[in-house]
Amino acid sequence: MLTAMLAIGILAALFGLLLGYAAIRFKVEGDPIVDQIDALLPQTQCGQCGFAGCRPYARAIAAGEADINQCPPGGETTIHALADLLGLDPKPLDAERGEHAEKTVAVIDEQVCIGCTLCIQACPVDAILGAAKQMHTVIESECTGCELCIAPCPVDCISMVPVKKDIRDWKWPYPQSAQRPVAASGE
Amino acid sequence: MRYRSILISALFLFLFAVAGSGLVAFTYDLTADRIAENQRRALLRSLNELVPEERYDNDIFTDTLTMPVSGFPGITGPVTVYRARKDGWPVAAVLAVTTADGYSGNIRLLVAINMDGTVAGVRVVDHRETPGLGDAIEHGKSDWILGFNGRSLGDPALEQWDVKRDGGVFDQFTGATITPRAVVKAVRDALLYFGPRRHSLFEKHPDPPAAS
Amino acid sequence: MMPPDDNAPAMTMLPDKPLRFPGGLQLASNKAQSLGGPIRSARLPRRLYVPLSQHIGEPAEATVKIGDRVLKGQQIARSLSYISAPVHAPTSGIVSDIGKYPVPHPSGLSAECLVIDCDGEDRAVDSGLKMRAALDADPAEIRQKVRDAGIVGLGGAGFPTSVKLNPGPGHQVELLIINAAECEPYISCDEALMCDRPQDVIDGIRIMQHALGARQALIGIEDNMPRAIECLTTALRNAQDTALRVVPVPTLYPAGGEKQLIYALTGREVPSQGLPIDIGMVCHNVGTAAAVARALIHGEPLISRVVTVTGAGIAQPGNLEVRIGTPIADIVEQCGGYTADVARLLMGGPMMGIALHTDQLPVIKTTNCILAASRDETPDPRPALPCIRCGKCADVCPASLLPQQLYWYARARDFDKVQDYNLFDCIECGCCAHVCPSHIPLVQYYRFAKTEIWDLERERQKSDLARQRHEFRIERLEREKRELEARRAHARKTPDQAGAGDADAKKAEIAAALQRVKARKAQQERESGTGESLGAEQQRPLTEREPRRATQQDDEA
Amino acid sequence: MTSYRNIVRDGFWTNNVGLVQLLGLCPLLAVTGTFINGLGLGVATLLTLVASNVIVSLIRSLVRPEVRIPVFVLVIASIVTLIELTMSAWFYELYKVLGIFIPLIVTNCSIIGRAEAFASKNSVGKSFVDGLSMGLGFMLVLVALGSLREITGTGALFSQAHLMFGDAARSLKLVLFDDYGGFLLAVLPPGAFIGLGLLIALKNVIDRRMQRRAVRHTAVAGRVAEA
Amino acid sequence: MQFPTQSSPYLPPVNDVTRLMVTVMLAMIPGVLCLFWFFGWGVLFNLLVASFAAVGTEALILRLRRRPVRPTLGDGTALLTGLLLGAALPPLAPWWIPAIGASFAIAVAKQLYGGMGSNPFNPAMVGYVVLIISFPLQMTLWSPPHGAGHDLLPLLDAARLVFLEALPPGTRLDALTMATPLDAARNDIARNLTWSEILQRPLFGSFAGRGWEWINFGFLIGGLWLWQRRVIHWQIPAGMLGGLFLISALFYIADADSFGSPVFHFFSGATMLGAFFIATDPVSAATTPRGRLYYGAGIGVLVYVIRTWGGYPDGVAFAVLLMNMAAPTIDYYTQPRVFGHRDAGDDGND
Repeated sequence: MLTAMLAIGILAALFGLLLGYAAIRFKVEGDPIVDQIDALLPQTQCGQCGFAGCRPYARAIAAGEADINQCPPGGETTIHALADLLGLDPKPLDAERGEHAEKTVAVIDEQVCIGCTLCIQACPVDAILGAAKQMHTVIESECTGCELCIAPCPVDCISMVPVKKDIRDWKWPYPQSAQRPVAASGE
Repeated sequence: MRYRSILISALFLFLFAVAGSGLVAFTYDLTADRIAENQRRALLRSLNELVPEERYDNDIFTDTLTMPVSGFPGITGPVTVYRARKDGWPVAAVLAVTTADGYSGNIRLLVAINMDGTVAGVRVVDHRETPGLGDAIEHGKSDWILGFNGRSLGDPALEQWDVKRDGGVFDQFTGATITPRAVVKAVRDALLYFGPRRHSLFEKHPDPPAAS
Repeated sequence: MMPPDDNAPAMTMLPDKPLRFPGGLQLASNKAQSLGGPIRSARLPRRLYVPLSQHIGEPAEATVKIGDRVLKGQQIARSLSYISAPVHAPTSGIVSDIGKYPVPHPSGLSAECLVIDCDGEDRAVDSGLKMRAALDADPAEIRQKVRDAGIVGLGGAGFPTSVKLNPGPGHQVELLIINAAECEPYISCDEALMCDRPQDVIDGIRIMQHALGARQALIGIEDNMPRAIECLTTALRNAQDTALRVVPVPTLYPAGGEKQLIYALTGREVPSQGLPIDIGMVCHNVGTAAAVARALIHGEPLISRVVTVTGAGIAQPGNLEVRIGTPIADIVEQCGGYTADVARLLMGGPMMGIALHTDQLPVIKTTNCILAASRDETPDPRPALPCIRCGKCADVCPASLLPQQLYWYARARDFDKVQDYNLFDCIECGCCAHVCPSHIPLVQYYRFAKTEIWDLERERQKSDLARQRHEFRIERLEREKRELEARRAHARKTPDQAGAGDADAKKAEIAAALQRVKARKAQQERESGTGESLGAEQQRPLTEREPRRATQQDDEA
Repeated sequence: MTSYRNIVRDGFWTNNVGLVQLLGLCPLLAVTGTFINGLGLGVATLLTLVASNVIVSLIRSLVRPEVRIPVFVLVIASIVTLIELTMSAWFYELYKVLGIFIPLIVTNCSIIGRAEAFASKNSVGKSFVDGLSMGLGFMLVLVALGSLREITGTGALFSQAHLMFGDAARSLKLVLFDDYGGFLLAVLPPGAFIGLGLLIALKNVIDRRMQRRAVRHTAVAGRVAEA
Repeated sequence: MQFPTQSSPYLPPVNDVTRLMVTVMLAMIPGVLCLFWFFGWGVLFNLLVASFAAVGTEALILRLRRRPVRPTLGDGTALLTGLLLGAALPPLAPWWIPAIGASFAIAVAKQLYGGMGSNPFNPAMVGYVVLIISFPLQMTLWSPPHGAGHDLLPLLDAARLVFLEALPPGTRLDALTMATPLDAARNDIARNLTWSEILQRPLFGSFAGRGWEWINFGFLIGGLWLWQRRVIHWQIPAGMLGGLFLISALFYIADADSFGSPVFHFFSGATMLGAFFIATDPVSAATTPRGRLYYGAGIGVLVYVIRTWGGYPDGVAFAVLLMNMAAPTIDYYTQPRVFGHRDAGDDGND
């Protein structure tokens, strides 16, 4: 009986040594999952999720501090992608964070703009051009539609307009048929 | 620093392993007798169904022999013989036999034979026959197995130790022939084996009790 | 991609008889209705709507203003990038508007068009395209002329022809294949062209062959067009040409698919996501060849094309030579108008064409057929049943795909899986949907998935750009903060060196200004390049530019 | 964060081991031929779960992360062996029926799952409640499936009750349908799969009903608040 | 003028699910006629009860699922499931056997998975397997074929037996039933008879069992017609018969006394029904050309293995279900080479 106990004990000690060594040898620095989550976020940097941009939100998700349904610009697509990546169940968008809306871009009414540069400081992607006392303008192709420039503007000259629909961006619609579309659950 | 952390892990696991296995060892010691008694009683119960307790006074559980058997097509492998004696006289023997002729896999049987050569009873211990068809050989499912009680090699005659479809006297069940046929053959061969050896079997020294 | 070199020797070994490509369908050809007579010239309409983008690639940019008088053949829009084509005035008249008008497109959306009020005089300008001896000319010069003539592939895709006449460095063209298979039912414009103008066709092919330096040229024609085959062979016999052959291929839809035709003629497969040039071949449509001849020999830019007007919904089907920009309603009227049976209007054939919601749309360079079909010819789609995995779609798929797998994944919006099953090898020929016993609109599922994937790709690139810009901004803010603090500390410690701090601040300001200028420049560049549908190739330099800019900034700081 | 109430609800319903996490399916499917079998294994699993949760929670501050899993496995294996020995000493008949599935509790993922996901992060009290509710939730599924299969398969319930409750319990056997021919499919393994599927479906139906009702309630409440 | 729009292609479709199903039903006629000739009215009752139960269950469940009932019933798939199951059942089985089998097939094996097109298993065979597992007794009682020394029961007696479970006066159930040749052969092999002896018995007809030879021949004819009409692909029947032939020939050559000949296996039991009508059910079968061949071969081999060593007399149903499970995997590994790719599965990005 004693020998059996001792044998198991020694075996366990050996495995303990091995595991202790492995823990030091194979220590992973950093967290690659943050990059993967970040890659799925829409990068509007709008802060609607409650974090200061997409990457902080990604870090929070990875740490389990934030839920995956806090990104209104990404909408359902992003939630599904995140659920897939993290092996979670998709859930509906957190309504408190806002609604998934059509994509918009900011446009500055150049007649009204007084050139205060406040919006330039607010823009998370440096998509607004201009200098002090000069009229500003938004680079449409780089604007993420985050709406962060609207609040600082003292003269309310910025408005959000829907992205123009072009024949080249047109997408074939999902086929209409008698069948009800099924959820994206695989076989 | 590094080595210390490794050593602490090892030591920790060692302590847990020793504690866990110590606890198990302790419990094992505590329960071992009771478990052995349970096992003995379980086997005795099934033996007593065939050879009632009042018919013998020896320790049937340890008074066993394991004999190699060959030349009997209905039986495969060695046969274990449980011997029942009263006042030192042989009363009956229970043969644990196995047949390979079932529909799927082996059938293990206990065949109890009185010293006069009549069947005291047959029970199926283990089988894998088709549920709903072949499993009627179980006592719990039907009374078919009781049909052997009191039979002997002369009753019926040897060539009629067979299912009805093959010209014998024993019923097959509707839809299944192979299973009852295998059981009938196994019982017949158990009788054939026991008949000429009934006395010599009781003279041998018992097997040493299996270490458990 | 497959290395292009492993096939050069095989070139000479063409199969004795055309091969059968995988899948395919036997369809009733229905071409006789429109082949009753020779090609008629359509009359000039009162007003033309000429879209600025009738081809694959960048739209052209208008070079005329509203109110300008233009002459027939005058360039009215120029191409701005390599993959683009100019547009010419189809007749003389006055530019009355430049703006968005409906164009033939499955979306039914509008696009930029030039509207010309015709003056009916049809006065022409010298295009300067005519070449005295095109067959002796430098290939580069031929390509330039073809480009100036605004010629694009007339088979349906509309890829700028000059680009396809340039094999590019490192490529040797062994074989020019002329696609005259015209496999879709009802369409007969190429057949009519070959019968009526065989000389144009052959002249054009010779010029192309010369421009490409191709040793040999094959004309692949479906064997249910004996008259066209005869016309071409007769013309060829007169010309004593041996480097140019007519090869009848078995009638099997879609024999006119580029990859299918090349396989049928040569037994070689164009690599997936590759081009024929990767195996030393180039494929042009027969109508394109004729257009090249019209331009380089007769000096006419691409301002008209042969259009088949047919279907049970048309009173007098036929083939018409139509000016680009003519409203469809106008040419239907010239074909006797609609019959009572008309139920559907298609541009192109019944397998791959697009359904038009109205006939107030112009004919464009890629309009090969106007099909006004009856309900019997093109019934309303029946309600789709669930897929029963019968596999008939896979039997007929000319790309050997597994259409039902693509369908499952497209339906579930699993865009990764659908690409694993090679969605982008699908040529949208429609065979699978045609044979589907459950009447599932398979092709639409694939189109849906393709456009979704492109859109996702665009989005991804956009978000990558935003991420980089955001990261750069954060870095910049931090750096500025650091610098500010350093400056303050410095100023406190050694007040006499405050000037240096100022210099630093100046430097930072200058850097910021520089960056703004650069950003603006970049924006201008990008704006000149916008409108492009952001294929991966086009987008890559953009995304590469960003980090470069960021590092530059670092160096300067 | 995790109140006792949530822990209990998780174990019994929202995160039920058998119906939602689908852990420990091997014993779940194999032994639930009758009510008593289900109950027997359910009790064994429950004991293991509670004991392992409590012990793991007790030692949670001592365990170094790298040897965490082996330690948990050691704890669980010891507990299961103790239970096995105890059962074969005092419930020998039942032990014979449940056979190899008792040692297999070691590999029941739900136990190490709870140890890792809950007990190693929570206090002893909470871990105890978690083990208890998770184990009871699992036991309920085993019992439900066992009853379902026993009734459809043999037309009776509580047969063999004496295995657990002694000979006096023999009379507990309820024959629900006299002259029932028996539906073997339910007794055989495929019946276990189908039965479990139906139970899961039933749970989903109930969940959906409750969700709909909750939505209606909040809507009504909202309207009341407005008015 | 305004016109409707939709995606291409626009030509009228050339195939139709209902038409495919009706074609399969028509192709069953020769085999079913043979069944009827040799086993009498019970066959008809089975087909009728199973069809009614199948269609009725489908209607019921569609209602419960709030799906359109009429159009879905019109596709004929439920009816075909009922007919296939009915054709596989023993002829004098009590009426509730086909009823339970068909209801289970439709309700569990088809509708619970999502209805037509979504079932991973062949519904008819699921129904059959449920029956043989649950009611092995009723499922192994085949009546002797016509001409094997017994007369067929007249219509009324058969109806009383099937629907009221009342035996005709003066008969015993055992007298009305006997094992199928497949089952009988296994019994005899177990008794150490040799195949040449077994084949002497009247039940075995000319080479594979009285009646069964003709029934299988009937289904073979129907199956070939289906192939000729391009309703089924040749790979699955060819694979299944090929696999069955290879393995049975192998054992037959090794030991002709203990193992049945390929001919026996081809023309007994449900071989031809399985090969042409059941294994070819597209929804649950493999779909790639090469995959179909492997799938069929797998069924053929499994049929032989189950018939020879398994626990139930015929193996077609089990073999089909087992291979149903393997079908997605087979499909995955047998994708055809896409045009312009070098190898199958090559994603072209190399």
